[in-house]
Amino acid sequence: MASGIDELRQQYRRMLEIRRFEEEAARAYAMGKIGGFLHLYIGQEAIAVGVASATREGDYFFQTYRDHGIALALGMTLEAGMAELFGKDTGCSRGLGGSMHFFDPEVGFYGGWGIVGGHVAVAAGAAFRSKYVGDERVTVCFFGEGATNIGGFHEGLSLAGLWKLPIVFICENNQYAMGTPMSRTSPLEDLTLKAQGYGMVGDRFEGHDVSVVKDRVKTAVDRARKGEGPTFIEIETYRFRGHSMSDPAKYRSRNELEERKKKDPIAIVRQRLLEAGVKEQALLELEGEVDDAVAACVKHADEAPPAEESVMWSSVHAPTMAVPADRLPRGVVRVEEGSDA
Amino acid sequence: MASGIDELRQQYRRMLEIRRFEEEAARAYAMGKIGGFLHLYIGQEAIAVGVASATREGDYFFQTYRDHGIALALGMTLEAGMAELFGKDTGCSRGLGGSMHFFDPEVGFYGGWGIVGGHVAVAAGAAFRSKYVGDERVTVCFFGEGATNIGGFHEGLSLAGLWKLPIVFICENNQYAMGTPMSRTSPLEDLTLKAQGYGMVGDRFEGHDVSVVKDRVKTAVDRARKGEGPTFIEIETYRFRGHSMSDPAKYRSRNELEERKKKDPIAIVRQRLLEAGVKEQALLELEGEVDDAVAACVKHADEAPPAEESVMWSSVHAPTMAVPADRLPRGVVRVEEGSDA
Amino acid sequence: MREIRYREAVREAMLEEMERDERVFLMGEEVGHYQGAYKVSEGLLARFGEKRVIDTPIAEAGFAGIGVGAAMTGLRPIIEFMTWNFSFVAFDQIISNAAKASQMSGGRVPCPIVFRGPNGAAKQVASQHSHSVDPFYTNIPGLWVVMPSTPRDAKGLLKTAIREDNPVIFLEGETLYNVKGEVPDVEADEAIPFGKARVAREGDGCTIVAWGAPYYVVLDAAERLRQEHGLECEVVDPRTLRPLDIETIVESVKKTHRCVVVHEHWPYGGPGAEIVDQVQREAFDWLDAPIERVAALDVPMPYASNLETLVLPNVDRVIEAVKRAAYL
Amino acid sequence: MREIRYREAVREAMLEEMERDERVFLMGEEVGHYQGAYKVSEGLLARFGEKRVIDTPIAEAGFAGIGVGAAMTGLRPIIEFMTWNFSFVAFDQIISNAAKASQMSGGRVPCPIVFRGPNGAAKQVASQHSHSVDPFYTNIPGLWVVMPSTPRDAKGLLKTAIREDNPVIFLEGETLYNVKGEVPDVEADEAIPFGKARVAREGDGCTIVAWGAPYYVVLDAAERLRQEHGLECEVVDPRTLRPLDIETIVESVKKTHRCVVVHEHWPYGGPGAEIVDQVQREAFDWLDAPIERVAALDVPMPYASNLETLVLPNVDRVIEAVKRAAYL
Ligand SMILES: Cc1ncc(C[n+]2csc(CCOP(=O)(O)OP(=O)(O)O)c2C)c(N)n1
Ligand SMILES: Cc1ncc(C[n+]2csc(CCOP(=O)(O)OP(=O)(O)O)c2C)c(N)n1
Ligand SMILES: [Mg+2]
Ligand SMILES: [Mg+2]
Repeated sequence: MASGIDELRQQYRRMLEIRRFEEEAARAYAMGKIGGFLHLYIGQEAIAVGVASATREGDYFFQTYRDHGIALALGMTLEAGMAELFGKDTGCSRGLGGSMHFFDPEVGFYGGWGIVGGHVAVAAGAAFRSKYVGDERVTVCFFGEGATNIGGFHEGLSLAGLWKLPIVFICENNQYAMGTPMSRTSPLEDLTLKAQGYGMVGDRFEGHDVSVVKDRVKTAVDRARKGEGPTFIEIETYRFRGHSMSDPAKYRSRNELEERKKKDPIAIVRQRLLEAGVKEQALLELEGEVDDAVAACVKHADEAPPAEESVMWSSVHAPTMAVPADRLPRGVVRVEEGSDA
Repeated sequence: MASGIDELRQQYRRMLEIRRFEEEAARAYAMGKIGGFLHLYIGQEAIAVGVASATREGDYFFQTYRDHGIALALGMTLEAGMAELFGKDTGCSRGLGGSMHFFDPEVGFYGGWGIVGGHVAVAAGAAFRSKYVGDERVTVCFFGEGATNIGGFHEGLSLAGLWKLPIVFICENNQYAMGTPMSRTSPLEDLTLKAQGYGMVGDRFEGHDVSVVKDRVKTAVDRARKGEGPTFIEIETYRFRGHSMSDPAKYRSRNELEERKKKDPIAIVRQRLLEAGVKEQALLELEGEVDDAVAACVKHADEAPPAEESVMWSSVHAPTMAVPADRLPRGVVRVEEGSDA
Repeated sequence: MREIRYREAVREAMLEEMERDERVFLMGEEVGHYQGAYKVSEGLLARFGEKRVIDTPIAEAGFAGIGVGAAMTGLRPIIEFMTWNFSFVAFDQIISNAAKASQMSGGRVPCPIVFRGPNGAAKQVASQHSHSVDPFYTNIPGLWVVMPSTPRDAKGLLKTAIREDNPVIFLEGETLYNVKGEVPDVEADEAIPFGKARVAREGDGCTIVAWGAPYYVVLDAAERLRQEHGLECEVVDPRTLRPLDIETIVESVKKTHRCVVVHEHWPYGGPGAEIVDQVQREAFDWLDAPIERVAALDVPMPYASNLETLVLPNVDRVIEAVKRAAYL
Repeated sequence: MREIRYREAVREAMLEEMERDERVFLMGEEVGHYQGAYKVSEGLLARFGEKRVIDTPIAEAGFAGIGVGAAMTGLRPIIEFMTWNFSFVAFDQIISNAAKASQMSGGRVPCPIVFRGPNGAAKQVASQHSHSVDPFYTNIPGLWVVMPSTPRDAKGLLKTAIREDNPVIFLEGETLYNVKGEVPDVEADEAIPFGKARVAREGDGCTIVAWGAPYYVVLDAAERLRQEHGLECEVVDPRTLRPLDIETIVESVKKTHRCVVVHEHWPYGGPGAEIVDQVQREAFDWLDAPIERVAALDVPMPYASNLETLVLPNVDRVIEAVKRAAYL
């Protein structure tokens, strides 16, 4: 990653891409081009982009259904994302996954999971692999504050803590689980009080500043990479939209929302760029490019061929390489240290 | 409960009953009169009896499969217990439950559960009931240290902590989960470090002295009864036998076992009675009575009629009182505050 | 009779039973302040307060277990799964605890509890959110499994479920909440008994057994079969899958000599296969053709709308199956 | 060929595949230091070390999930459930994650994982520990479900399972571990393909389909039927329940004209009903009698030995069913 002002500019571009991508997705949803559940990440972009900046190629990432942000932050193409939302064959999951199940192993993104808590141990499994093959990949696992009461969270953290797996757990505390504020689901205000129960380091901070996110997460990522075990991070944030498209978010006041919007992570980084001497004109150009890119991805998604029935069938089971012994080379398959396995 | 020396004598009797009951059960198992799994509580008796002394009639108790101790401590008859082990109709679960599934609602004992962690939330449900109807019943839920990594534990404690349910969680840390010492399953030595993650008070102590158990548990029970919320207690203990009858317990040294047997809770309380001036002769008499009672329960179990096929069928579903509306009195069923519901 | 929606029917049943019996409470995610993810519990919090309409954290195994414990000690919980997909994290609570409590205590501790929520595919919610759970729960003795297709059945069966002294798995059609239908007045207090199928349409050409969303697909198919082929199908809705009213189905097959079973759950096993099994045995000498089945295709549900449409049972597939069964 | 026990056959398959492929590891409760609760993994820790034979805490959903994640990123986990009863707390990991990963990623992320352990009733372990889980997992597309009855099948099928690039549910008979049988030498490296039933006994009087513990009950019954009634039964063991080799079963039924399906799982649904469903359709014109089924009785398993004996399928019940099917 570039450093200083260049990095910030890149982060700004990424955050803006995510924002515009989702704004267009919301529009397409209203037009009926996207169906099912659509959970927007708008307001939380500094976290995904900060985390992407704090990690490196080869690392693994697991997210909930609120997954557009991190997938794009990692470098998945806008086309692959929008086509997925449109249920098209060129989508990142070939139209079979939809919004909740983005997958792009090429950028390290392993989904896109719909069951609260269900992916936490799965992420720990990727970290287990790193330890097993002895490479230095780190896994980052995101979830909401609403996930901290469920068994999957507990078991994933318990095993990761016990085995000192190279993983960073990031709890994006956006204050609500659907319509429920955390005050109604936890006796704690500070969720990192749970960390020591897993023999883990905890960290907690606000997530509207992409640079802060990057730095704090990097500390944890480095710790994991050095084999010093997992970290449980709680990042305070806020989603500007409803839980999903069907949620009018009546459970919070207009005031609260407006107050929070003052900390819009995108406005903050834009302001910082200006303060650092980047010209308004340069930003406008960048923004125009982003608009164009997003418009292009919508056009692509619109025109792409629909998801294919043949893929629906053929992907249920991976074509197995395991064939009866007589047709198998008898050699032993070895895992190279640090290889892709 | 009686106080002072009388109470101690009663506790001694109960502990001894449990010990002898299980010794006879082990013998009957070897003779093929008992089948399936048989998990003995030998070595841990001070906990069950201490807890029974710290609670009162009407309270609810939930235990794992290692459940003979608490059931008998609460006053379930030896006959009902032994007949259950023998698979007889006069057993506490009419021969359908066996060793792992003792039930005796009359003494507040609600099982006897075989899935690790599975009964923790169920116990919280009984505590929820107390809060719902507004009576002062307290629930005590036991489990092993091996259960603290599983989702059921986490969800049960999370909900109890959130809703401040009148419940005491007692983790009987007997050092092993089957063949696995806790050092291989937890990065913690002190499990009560988990308590604050549930917004709960924690307490931790050794469990070979029945009086200590009673006092410390009573504090937690009182807290629950006053509506001040649940407590997570870890009690250090040791099982003198294998995990179940099929386990030779090779994973621990003879030395370790001998060392631990020096803290036999039954020997300790006997010694204390002597020191308090109870005559050896009186104790021998009491011990003879216990032997007779246990012998009688074995005889009963031997002679009792086998479990009945009709009960096997009729108990799958409780005979429902819900009948179609036209045959129902239209009155409203009211829950009396503090009633049995 | 009034016309109300399936959603309201479910709500009315809960409301009336909660008024009738203070031991009944509703617990689940977003059931209170949010009024239910599908607005099924609208108004109940206002009516009964936070004591009896309880919003939970996301911890299905936990609150299902709380329900079991409360039921064992004398309350009568209604536990809502936001959708039945989320019951899988609570599967053990249902199979090992709720279904077993009565029997493994030798009948000493009954467990009167209702687990309810929407079942089956909605629209494009993809593979993790589109399960028909009927095959899992119908297999388990100790449970009753109910899946009403109409508002009237939804209300009447849910009232019975709440009065039952045993665990009931109550499966609502995720796509049926807006269906309107006639429902008796509140005064009628209709509680529909378990184990009684309903003949929704009479005919002698072919028996079609269906429940849930496919029930409506079948009604459409039956109409088209009459118009296009002059074939009068008899449509039987089991209403409760466990206990299963096989008598009514067999009686119908003895009349029509043909049978097609249509359901949304995956093809392998489940009530679909169970019905075939029992019918071929009870009506062997009456059957003029093999019993056919129409099910969801045997794949995890894809997101794309064009594929989802393929996967779910549709009118054409039902018609084809009936034509095979009726040698048309 | 050598004679070895079913337990050793399972162990050999793991050992050989672990030697063959370093990506394969074994994880579960007590699989290492304790050598397995049923001693199935005896010696594996010594041979492969703690890196590849991993004792876990009691956290089935957790280590099943770890397995899924490891499989998705290139390893080939064998996850042992101490018994399949404990898979219910990990049910969601299997149905929502393992079975879906490949398809919901559009085929981009396969999940080569084996879940294995003992299935079915042991002796008097009562209701929470006596489940036959076949009906739950066979319903789910994305999984293969295997249940070997003999040592040879156990070894050969487990080797195939471990080489498979997809999630496999491998059900071992809890009461079969001591069964002895012929197994090819190690050099033969026999991997038995999925989807091929085995005809265990030939005959033209009645087809009996059976797997798991009841397979042996059926062999005894078949022998008695020959001796007492001169009826030669053909016994077909599906070996893999998903994929199901219905062709071999149907072929047999076309020869015998009669069919009885015997299994330990509860009667409602499951592979038992599925086989009936498919046979009545594929062999309708060949069937001379309704297809019969023998299953566990429809109750949670009672502890008492006298009742457990009643609940499980036994020789008498099989003989009765065959007599009904054969009009004897
Ligand atoms: C086990 C399970 N229960 C319920 C749901 C329904 N559900 C989806 S998202 C959600 C709220 C999650 O909130 P949080 O964890 O805070 O994440 P956020 O949506 O705020 O990012 C719920 C209840 C689910 N997907 N899985
Ligand atoms: C979910 C689940 N997994 C595994 C088992 C098998 N099992 C029974 S007891 C036990 C060990 C439990 O140890 P601990 O919790 O310390 O209790 P203890 O037996 O020492 O009293 C295990 C693994 C089970 N019953 N349930
Ligand atoms: Mg949230
Ligand atoms: Mg222990």
